[in-house]
Amino acid sequence: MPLYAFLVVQSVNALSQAALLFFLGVGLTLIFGIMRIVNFAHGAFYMLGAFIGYSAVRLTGSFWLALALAPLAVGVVGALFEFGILRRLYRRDESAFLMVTFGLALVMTELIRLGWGPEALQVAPPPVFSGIVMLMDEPFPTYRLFLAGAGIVVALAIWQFLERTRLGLLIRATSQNAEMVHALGTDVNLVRSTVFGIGCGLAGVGGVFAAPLVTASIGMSATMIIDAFVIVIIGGMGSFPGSLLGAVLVAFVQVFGEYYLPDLALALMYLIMLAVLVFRPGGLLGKEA
Amino acid sequence: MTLLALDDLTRRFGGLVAVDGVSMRVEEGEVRAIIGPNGAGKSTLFNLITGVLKPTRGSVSFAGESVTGLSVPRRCQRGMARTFQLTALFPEMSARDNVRLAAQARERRRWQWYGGGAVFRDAGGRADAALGQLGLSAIADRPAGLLSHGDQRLLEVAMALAQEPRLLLLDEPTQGLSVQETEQAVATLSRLLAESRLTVLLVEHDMEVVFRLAHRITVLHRGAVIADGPPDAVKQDPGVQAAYLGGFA
Amino acid sequence: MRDLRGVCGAAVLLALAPLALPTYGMTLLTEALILGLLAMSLDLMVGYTRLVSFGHAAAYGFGAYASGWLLLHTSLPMLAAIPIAALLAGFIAIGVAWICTQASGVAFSMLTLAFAQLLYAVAYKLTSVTGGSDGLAGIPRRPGPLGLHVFVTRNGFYYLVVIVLVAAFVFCRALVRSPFGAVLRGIRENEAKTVALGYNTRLYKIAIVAMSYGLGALAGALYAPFAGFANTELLFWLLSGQVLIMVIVGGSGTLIGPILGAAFFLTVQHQLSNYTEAWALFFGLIFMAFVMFAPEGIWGLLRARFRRNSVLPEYRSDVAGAR
Amino acid sequence: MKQYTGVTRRRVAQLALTGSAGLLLPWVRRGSAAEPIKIGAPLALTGPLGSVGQQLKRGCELWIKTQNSKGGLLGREIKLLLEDTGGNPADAVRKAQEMVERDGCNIFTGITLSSEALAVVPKLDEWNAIFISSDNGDGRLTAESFVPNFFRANISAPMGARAVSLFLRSAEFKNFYAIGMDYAWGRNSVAVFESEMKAAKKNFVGSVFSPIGTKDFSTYITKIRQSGADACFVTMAGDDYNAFLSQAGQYRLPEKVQLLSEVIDLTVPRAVGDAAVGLISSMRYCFRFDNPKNKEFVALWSKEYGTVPDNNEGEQWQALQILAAGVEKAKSTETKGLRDALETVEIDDIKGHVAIRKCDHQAVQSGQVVKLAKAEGFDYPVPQIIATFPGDKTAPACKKMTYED
Repeated sequence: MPLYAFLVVQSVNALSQAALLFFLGVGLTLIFGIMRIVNFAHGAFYMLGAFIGYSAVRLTGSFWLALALAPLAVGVVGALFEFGILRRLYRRDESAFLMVTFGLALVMTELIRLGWGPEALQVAPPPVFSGIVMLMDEPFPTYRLFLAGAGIVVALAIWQFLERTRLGLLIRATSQNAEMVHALGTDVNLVRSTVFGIGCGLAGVGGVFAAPLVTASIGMSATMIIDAFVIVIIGGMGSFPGSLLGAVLVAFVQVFGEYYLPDLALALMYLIMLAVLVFRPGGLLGKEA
Repeated sequence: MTLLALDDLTRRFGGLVAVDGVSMRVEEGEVRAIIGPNGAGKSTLFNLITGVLKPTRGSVSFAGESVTGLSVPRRCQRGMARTFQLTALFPEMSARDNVRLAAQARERRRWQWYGGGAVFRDAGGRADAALGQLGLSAIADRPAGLLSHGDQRLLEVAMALAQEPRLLLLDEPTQGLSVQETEQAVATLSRLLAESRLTVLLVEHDMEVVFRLAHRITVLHRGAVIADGPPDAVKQDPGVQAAYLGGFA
Repeated sequence: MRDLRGVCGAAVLLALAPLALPTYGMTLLTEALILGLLAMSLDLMVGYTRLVSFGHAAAYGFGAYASGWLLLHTSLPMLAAIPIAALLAGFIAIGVAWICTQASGVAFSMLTLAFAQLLYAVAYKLTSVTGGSDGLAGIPRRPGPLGLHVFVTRNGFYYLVVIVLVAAFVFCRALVRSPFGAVLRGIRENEAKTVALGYNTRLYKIAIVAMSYGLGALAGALYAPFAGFANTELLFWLLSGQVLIMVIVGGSGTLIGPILGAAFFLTVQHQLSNYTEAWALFFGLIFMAFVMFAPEGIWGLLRARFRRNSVLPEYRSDVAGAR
Repeated sequence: MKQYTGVTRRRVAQLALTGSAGLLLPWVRRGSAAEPIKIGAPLALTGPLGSVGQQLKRGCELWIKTQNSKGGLLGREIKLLLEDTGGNPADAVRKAQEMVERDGCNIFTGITLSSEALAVVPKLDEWNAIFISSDNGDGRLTAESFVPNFFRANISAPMGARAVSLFLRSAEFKNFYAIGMDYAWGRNSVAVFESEMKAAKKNFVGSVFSPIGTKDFSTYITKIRQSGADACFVTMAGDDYNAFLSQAGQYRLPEKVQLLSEVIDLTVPRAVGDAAVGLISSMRYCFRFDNPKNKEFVALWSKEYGTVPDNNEGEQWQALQILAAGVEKAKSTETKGLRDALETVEIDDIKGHVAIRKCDHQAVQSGQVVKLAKAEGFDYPVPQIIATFPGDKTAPACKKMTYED
């Protein structure tokens, strides 16, 4: 396979991987950006999305229904958690959120293990996207093309949502000055629950998309939470375009790093994160801390 | 002897010129006030002097030496002490501990990581003295976070005093105080300044306060000095009236 | 002076433990004290300077690997390998701290996490030194200089841990009550104000982070000969999270709290897993309950009970000007 | 200053804490009935390899239930001491030590991860306890890390790789590639496979290692396809293995490259479905063994758990059968007597003839190679045995991990 063909194939691979990382990162950065909450349970919501996706596919037999239902369910769980527990902690300093979400991650992982059992569960990709297409005369799974496409579509959707809709405006305003928004008569608590729900729902979307690639398994949350933090830090805490940039950067570094620098693969991400944090502590596109 | 000298001090934020070529001298023992309408660049100038901001152009020299490049802590060690527009305190510490930590900053052995009895005694003594000067001895043991707004403002001044500064920078000391609290604060401050012969640089909105405390006034407008002199001369200056005072009776 | 009596009382109580507890209880207690030292070292940062570190496992793991390697590949006795490992970690931590303290708040926490994960990756790859994923096994408790055998036995090693913990506690208590400690408290409550008073807070933060990592590595250096092995689990971020739990549950900013937190954590984890496989579920719930209802932790609760009638000012730390 | 009134939430916290504190039961000594035989099983019931731990647990429980119904061992009832280590070596050592010191247990089995085994083994002498492994594959446990109190009843990783390489000598594949998880087990197994291929004069084109927790294998799949190999040896486990196989299936890699593996269990085809069809692997225990003992075992298992016994479940059963033979031979469970007896134990059981080798306590047993295929009655691909090799061919030389010929 000539070099340029290899580069094209790997770039598309990287894009599909970036889409998964983006779903995870954008939810986390939305939550941090708006509510200054470091959500340690974000990986667990991602995993919950995968497992609910698994059950939804088995019940309804359709990947698409699962793709619609699972994030909704995960979003509701997230909103309920915010309403029931996080709401009491807003007058505490940021470490309280960190602690309580760390506890939640433990609880959710165990509940999922009790609910769905310890074994990994298979989620088949939708029939229309389970074939292959010849890309540079090499077989390439159509599911990954679909994933890359979905990533772009969702990114645009979120961008439009934040720019165009009233709720989007409210969310951006709350991120800048929650007190003022409250003073203007908006129920900030409702905005916060919705944002937390949307953030977790997005992680759930990531889970449903990831399941056909990696199966729904208990180990998902532990590994993904670190990736999510790396993306959000590199992009800039709370910056929506930042999470997009962070996801693409990490994906490309991982895909090409594993090929050219296999021994460094495990450490590459953290080296980038260090470099960014040292030179721009606020992240590439983040507001200067 | 000139204690503080600013030469063509300028600071630009992108297109906006917040401080535009300010040059002024503050003599030792003088109480100088800086006044000007909102957005005149008073706070920016204050931050340039104390080192929080680095100037785009010009220099700041203190006691004859240039301090333009020095960090905030280094300038404090040379004798500057300041209060903040939004009261900055250690809420969970008692009032005395707040002032003692300020006093400790001047100790040679402030680094000491064991014992410290001697260091605490010295700093504690100076802290009590400063509290006494500001009339805060009664509430010395209460956590700073629980004090009234007025007491908190005075506590900040006590902390600055405990640093035994050569130049005391007061950033709107009566801001946010009730009329009655302002009266009490100004009385305390004027008594204090008369006794201690301290050099003070004061930023203030309230004309009453300025005219009762300051020996000399500099008026800033759009980042530039438009008038400088004793209070009554400044009061008559037509330029100042037009830009700011709206005609004094 | 009241505290000094407390410390001696506790030391005596711990000294008598081998008579009261069965052997496996002693093993658990020894590990609890080692983890207590680790949690106390983290409390210097979290409780006294509000520097929330996500990477404290790096200190523990590094200390364990360093002392393990020294005991396996050199003829150094245990009593030499342990302090050397701790000092080495403290020295390296100065560089780490210099980088991490460039940022603050969440960015600082993420930097410590990044360093810990880097060390985890290095431990995996550097198989010649760290034994890769299986780590170092069969770490001996080589008797001390001049044939000093006393610390090699089970109870002997327990007394070594007690001595080290009590010494570290006295050191930390002196530290936080010293002028240096007063500045740390200033940094904790309002760093901008502390800078404005004339303290170069960055140097203080670097110093406390280095000391905290050094003491954390001391705990790790004790763990290697205690358990006989050191592996990458000791560097995994989950342990960093657990140590943070010990500090918060025990009661941050009290030194004693985190030690109790460590003992509570280990005992509950140990006992709970005897009764149910879903012990992590109950564990998470207990921990969330602490964060929400008892933020001052076990030590805070105990102290509140001792001084039932005293007036405890319910001050809000977010009053004007703070943070 | 108003009197500080206990905030109600504080009352709630104290109740919650005293409740949880109640769990800190003092270290009560477990009542010792008529001195039952205690078998310690510190298993990884939770954590990444939780599913393997659960299998070993089922194996132990059914064996003990059946054995106790037949009067136990030496007329004494058998008691299983079950603890969860979460796959953490530190917890494994602590839990095992507690079983030794609190319950006087001197027989261990079922320790799940090799890293846990490597941490426990050096302690066996100090605890004066015997450990019969039913699942640990790491070659070093019967080589440089060997201790007299350690016995391995299961097929080791080198033996699994050996069986596959013996099968490949007669197979038509020419060029071989290898991919392994980047840690001790992955590296050792690929090394054994590489030396085997070179010994068999086959063309070994290269190998690659993926970090643990890799989620996207596209790079590695590209490397395998580009290598031009027609067969690829895969040493992976858990989530990584599932991810690799499902993504390889999506890339249609198995159509071009025959995937080989050193060990397989039924959780993998259950997790990845058709992507596992055609996979050739050595298997430590396969429910398809056609000997009477195995048929009886499979029937017993299906009645109890409603599924066929998996790889680790069969191995755990065999390990306990060997233990029973040793105890009956030694007429006691005292460590030294049991160790000497176990060294010469031979049984004919679910995997046919199995004998413990005196010099390194490795159970010498036949190695079998299976191929996963669709079969009616199963909704996931199941193994068919396609080759069997006698024990003396698959076992490495004493205390060695590699093979001479």
